[in-house]
Amino acid sequence: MAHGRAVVDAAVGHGFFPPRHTVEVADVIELDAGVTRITIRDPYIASHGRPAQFVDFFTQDPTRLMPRPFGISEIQDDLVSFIFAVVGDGTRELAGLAPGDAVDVMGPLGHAFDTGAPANYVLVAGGLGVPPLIHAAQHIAGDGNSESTAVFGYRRNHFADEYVDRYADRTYSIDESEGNVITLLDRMEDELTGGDLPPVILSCGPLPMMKAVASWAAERGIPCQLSLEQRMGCGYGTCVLCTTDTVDGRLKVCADGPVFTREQLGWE
Amino acid sequence: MAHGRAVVDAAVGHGFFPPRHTVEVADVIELDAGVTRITIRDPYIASHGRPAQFVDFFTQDPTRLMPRPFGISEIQDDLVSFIFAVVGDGTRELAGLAPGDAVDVMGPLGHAFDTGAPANYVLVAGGLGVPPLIHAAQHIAGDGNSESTAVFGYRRNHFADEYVDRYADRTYSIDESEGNVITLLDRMEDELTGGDLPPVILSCGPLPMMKAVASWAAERGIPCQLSLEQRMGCGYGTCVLCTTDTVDGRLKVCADGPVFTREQLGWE
Amino acid sequence: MNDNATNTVPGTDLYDHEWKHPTLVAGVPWKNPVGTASGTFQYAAVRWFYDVSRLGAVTTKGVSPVPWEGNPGVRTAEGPASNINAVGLQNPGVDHYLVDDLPKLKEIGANVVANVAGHSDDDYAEVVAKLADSPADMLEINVSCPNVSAGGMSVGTDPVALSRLITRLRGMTDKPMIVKLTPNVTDITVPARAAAEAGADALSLINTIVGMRIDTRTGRPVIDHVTGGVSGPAVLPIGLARVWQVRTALPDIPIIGIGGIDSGEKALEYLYAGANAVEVGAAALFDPIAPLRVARELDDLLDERPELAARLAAGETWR
Amino acid sequence: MNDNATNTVPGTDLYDHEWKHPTLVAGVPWKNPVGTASGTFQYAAVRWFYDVSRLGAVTTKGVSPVPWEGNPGVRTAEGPASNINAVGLQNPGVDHYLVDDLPKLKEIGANVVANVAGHSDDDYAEVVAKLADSPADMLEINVSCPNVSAGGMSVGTDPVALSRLITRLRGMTDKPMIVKLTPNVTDITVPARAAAEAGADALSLINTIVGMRIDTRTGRPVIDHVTGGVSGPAVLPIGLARVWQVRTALPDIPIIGIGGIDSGEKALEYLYAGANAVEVGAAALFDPIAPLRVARELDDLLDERPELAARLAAGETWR
Ligand SMILES: Cc1cc2nc3c(=O)[nH]c(=O)nc-3n(C[C@H](O)[C@H](O)[C@H](O)COP(=O)(O)OP(=O)(O)OC[C@H]3O[C@@H](n4cnc5c(N)ncnc54)[C@H](O)[C@@H]3O)c2cc1C
Ligand SMILES: Cc1cc2nc3c(=O)[nH]c(=O)nc-3n(C[C@H](O)[C@H](O)[C@H](O)COP(=O)(O)OP(=O)(O)OC[C@H]3O[C@@H](n4cnc5c(N)ncnc54)[C@H](O)[C@@H]3O)c2cc1C
Ligand SMILES: Cc1cc2nc3c(=O)[nH]c(=O)nc-3n(C[C@H](O)[C@H](O)[C@H](O)COP(=O)(O)O)c2cc1C
Ligand SMILES: Cc1cc2nc3c(=O)[nH]c(=O)nc-3n(C[C@H](O)[C@H](O)[C@H](O)COP(=O)(O)O)c2cc1C
Ligand code: FES
Ligand code: FES
Repeated sequence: MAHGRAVVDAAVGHGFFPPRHTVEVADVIELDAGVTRITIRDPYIASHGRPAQFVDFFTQDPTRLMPRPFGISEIQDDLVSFIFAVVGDGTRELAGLAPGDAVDVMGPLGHAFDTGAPANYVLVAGGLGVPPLIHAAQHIAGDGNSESTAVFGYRRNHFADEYVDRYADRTYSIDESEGNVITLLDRMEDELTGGDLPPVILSCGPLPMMKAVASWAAERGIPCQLSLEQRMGCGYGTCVLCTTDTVDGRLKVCADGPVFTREQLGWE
Repeated sequence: MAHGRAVVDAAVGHGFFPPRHTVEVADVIELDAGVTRITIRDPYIASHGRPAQFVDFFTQDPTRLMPRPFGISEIQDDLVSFIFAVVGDGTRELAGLAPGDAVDVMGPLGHAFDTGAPANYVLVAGGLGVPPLIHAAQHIAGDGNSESTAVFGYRRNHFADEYVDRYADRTYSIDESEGNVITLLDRMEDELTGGDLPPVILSCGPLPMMKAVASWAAERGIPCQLSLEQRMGCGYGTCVLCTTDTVDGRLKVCADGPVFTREQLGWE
Repeated sequence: MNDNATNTVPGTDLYDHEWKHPTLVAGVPWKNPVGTASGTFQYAAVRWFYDVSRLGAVTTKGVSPVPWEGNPGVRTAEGPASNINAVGLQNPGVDHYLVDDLPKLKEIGANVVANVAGHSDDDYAEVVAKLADSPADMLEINVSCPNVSAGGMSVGTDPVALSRLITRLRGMTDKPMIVKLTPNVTDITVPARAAAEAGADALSLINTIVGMRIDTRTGRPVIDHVTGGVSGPAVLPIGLARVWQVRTALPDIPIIGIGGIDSGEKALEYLYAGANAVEVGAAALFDPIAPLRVARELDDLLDERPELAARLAAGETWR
Repeated sequence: MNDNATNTVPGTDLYDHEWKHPTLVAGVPWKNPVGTASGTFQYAAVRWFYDVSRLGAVTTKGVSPVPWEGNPGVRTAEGPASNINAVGLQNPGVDHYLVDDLPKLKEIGANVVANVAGHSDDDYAEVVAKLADSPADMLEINVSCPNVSAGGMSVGTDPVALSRLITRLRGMTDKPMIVKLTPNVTDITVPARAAAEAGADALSLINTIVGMRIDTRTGRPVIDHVTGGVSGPAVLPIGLARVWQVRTALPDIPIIGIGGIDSGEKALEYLYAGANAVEVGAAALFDPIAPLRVARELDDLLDERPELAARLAAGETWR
């Protein structure tokens, strides 16, 4: 650990961003089958991380070199939390970490949601898109000028509600037995558009869901920021491996995003 | 661990030799700077291992796939010990193991010293050639028909004397400040050739030392068995990567050796 | 963490599991789509570890007309996730093979692919002539060994020479003939096509890739022959791409995929890339039962992919 | 255990260490023998992590006459100890480079190698014409990218086309010109010799090796372009062998060794194989400061090898 800290201190002391470094795992809990919440102790990320920014995680196995990016889900003092699903070998290894273990990370990376304007931020997440929106709720709650309404869609178990409930002014959630986030948005439409604060949608989740959310927003003229995923090589903008098509051409999801507006993406 | 045991049991139960499997590290001690004695719990190897047979060790790091072969140095009940020097990354990792850790091994492999005939076995080792000769002393002590005389040469610290002393009838050792094993053999010549039991030399160590020992033996007509080292791909005879030149052509050190007679090697 | 550790074996039924998904390679039935790769399988060594007739096939070490000594000195080095070998095709010769390994393997009922080595067209022809009447089930012509100075890889990189050689060998036997290709070429579809047009019944790929290591303590190459052939997990993406390319160029020829396979999952990637079967090489150096474990893992993975399994059983491929 | 983890950094003096062992590549002084590899270094991204002028050189991303979009969709996959990339040379074009990256890098005093991309001879010529009067210190002609359908690797695999191209470019500028070679050829000494005879001042090698992965959940290639270029630790033995072969064939030409370098020790292997300097590629994806750390580690390793250090400082090589 000491070594990880020394690396960060040396970089910051010279006016640079911390490179990859080793941190301590503070907590690991399984929220749902195959869904893990991991908390690391990292003062730098804790004080700089903003909603939708992500952190590159690295596995211990040196045959798996590429970063596993995860969105920050919550920050408490020096502790930074993430929620991730086990989808392959890398996340399987990371889910097996235990408190006190060491793990290599780098971040925070990417651009955050823009929550500068006072608004009712509607946090629309599906599946493993929840982490940045929990963090957004936390951030907005600390700001005071805005409100937040969480709109979460799950496959089955509503595993993230208890976290977002701590911060969001209102939480609505749904699972596949009942419908999806569009079902919820339809139900809430009057409430959202009729309030004092103008609604702004922040969204993260599977691509088809985000496209549906974007078009729901477009039809109602509601501003919409979307946090994308793409396979990454570096996470910090050096490799141009993580592009997405935008109206301005192919942009890097890691460094130009992960947050893009509906207009930038050209989604109708 | 259970899993390692199950793998061995399944193989043996079907009449086969155990493949690579996971065992528990029982003990690790540093004998000298960069020299480690490691003990594993492996009932199969413990009951089958003979002097000069070796065990393939595998590192945890999956970028380092090749076996690290080590000669058995001692066997006590289910426990099998090895003594090795840190020479590269693989042995560095293995030296970092602690009791209770898991490590993958396969063995015992190769042909043992032939200690069938009653004799005064002269165990001539240099540097990290000591392990099989400690085991030879242990084996001979348990046999009753033969004697053993250890002749060990060290660079500096006489780190293995205390182990071979447990079993050998006589131990002579020397370090570079005084000379080498040939110095010792010269001093002991009368004692060796004048005893009741005929002398047979068993030797392991650096190539130049073994060649000197072989020619010392040849000049005096003393039979000489030499345990060789070669870079290995498998350790069990399948890859033909570990050959040494013999009078019968290129033979496998792992499966045809590691023990060869002076005559087989054609060393004068 | 280590895919090669036997503690990832999903059970200990390796020794008596009943295979569910056979395949057919150039008309020859394989109990399962997994064989050993040449040079990493010696019956005398592997027989102690499992009943090798349980595999889809066993491919034996390249045999030459007379015994070959191979290269002197250190023959191997380690790369990141790879082995580098410079055996130089040491083998006791075809006559020894015909009285020793081959009859023993046939006696236990193994499906035997006999790998053929040569320094010249005549060498290959001499070996094929002797194998033509043998009980070997398939022949694999190795025109891709990077570790011999004459013959070997040089034939595999020259489509004209390759075509001439395979045409000649083709005329000598009706045994299913596999041509084993080297990845050390600009475009592997060129020799692939040359071999197919000259009458090869199947192709196997890849052989090893030329590589080396240097010992920084001495500043000298680790291997006395300087370079050797790289194989093992590191070459997986390269082998997959070569199989994909050859399958794209030649939709119908049976292909045996080789390179970096150490799990059923990786074998499955080759099948999706268009292979009919696979061979496991270096992984068997690090664990003798690796080919059997790969076959066992694949057998379950194919349960979940009935369409792929059906195609393989019919001698067809995914692509 | 992981060589790439910064917790193996032997100290935290990366940001102000004074280099002890410079080198000279085709007459151009490098503060140390370590540069970045093209395509893995974007100034706008890396500048936040360290002062890039501390490196021996920075090689910038390939620039083309006009902006290129690169390949759509998923551009990368992971291999065992490797990265597979199919960027397809996306870049904002040479004009942007001349007003943005290049002046910024020169302003901070970096030694800049400008990597040149093209789909045709005219493309390359147009870029070189624009760079001829620029402050770039060296040009690196990339005739070895496997991820574009026209130009790129096809030039690098055809010695006649390569000779024609380099002869033409040679006539356009006196800037030291490096030709970057592909390992996807049967014999790399052939294009190496063609480039040298056509007037290249130096050679850099290797570029990436064609590879792919398949997602076994879908049975489809991970990368939309299907194949990409393999780089990272897995290719180390292959890169070393290519440098060794080219150095053996061409004793005098400066060589920049590339492929799989993620430590000072591995850089040192390249220097012993006959390279004058090295470039660090994929390792920088997994840790931005990897090139700086490699340089730092190498600087100490060279202390113990004064003869090698002296040769490098004089622009000579070990072999
Ligand atoms: C900006 C960003 C934020 C993310 N935030 C989260 C989060 O908060 N929670 C969460 O569960 N997941 C998140 N993901 C997805 C997560 O990174 C992948 O699920 C994870 O990398 C898969 O790793 P693996 O080793 O298990 O999968 P493997 O398939 O074994 O990985 C192989 C390679 O593919 C990459 N990869 C595979 N799937 C994805 C994917 N969906 N997106 C990006 N790369 C992928 C891996 O990073 C690795 O490089 C995020 C992705 C991005 C780009
Ligand atoms: C039959 C036999 C018995 C041995 N018994 C012992 C013993 O009891 N004690 C002991 O200290 N050493 C012994 N050795 C040597 C020991 O295997 C090597 O020192 C060890 O493998 C080096 O591993 P490394 O990862 O530290 O070195 P690296 O250089 O990083 O290893 C790279 C590769 O080279 C191989 N290698 C490197 N040096 C040797 C060598 N001298 N012999 C064989 N392979 C080598 C490694 O196994 C590995 O495959 C024995 C070798 C053999 C062949
Ligand atoms: C030690 C060794 C020896 C080999 N000898 C031969 C051989 O004799 N004939 C042959 O065609 N291929 C030979 N090969 C190549 C393998 O059969 C296989 O094509 C290659 O190793 C790639 O597969 P892998 O990554 O699974 O090892 C040899 C490979 C190794 C590692
Ligand atoms: C993401 C990525 C992009 C690359 N783009 C270029 C490029 O534009 N021009 C070029 O000459 N090489 C390019 N390369 C190749 C590298 O410069 C280098 O030759 C190769 O990756 C091998 O080195 P490595 O193993 O250190 O990565 C690229 C490599 C990667 C990983
Ligand atoms: S992941 Fe490297 S630029 Fe985005
Ligand atoms: S190490 Fe494989 S045959 Fe000896």
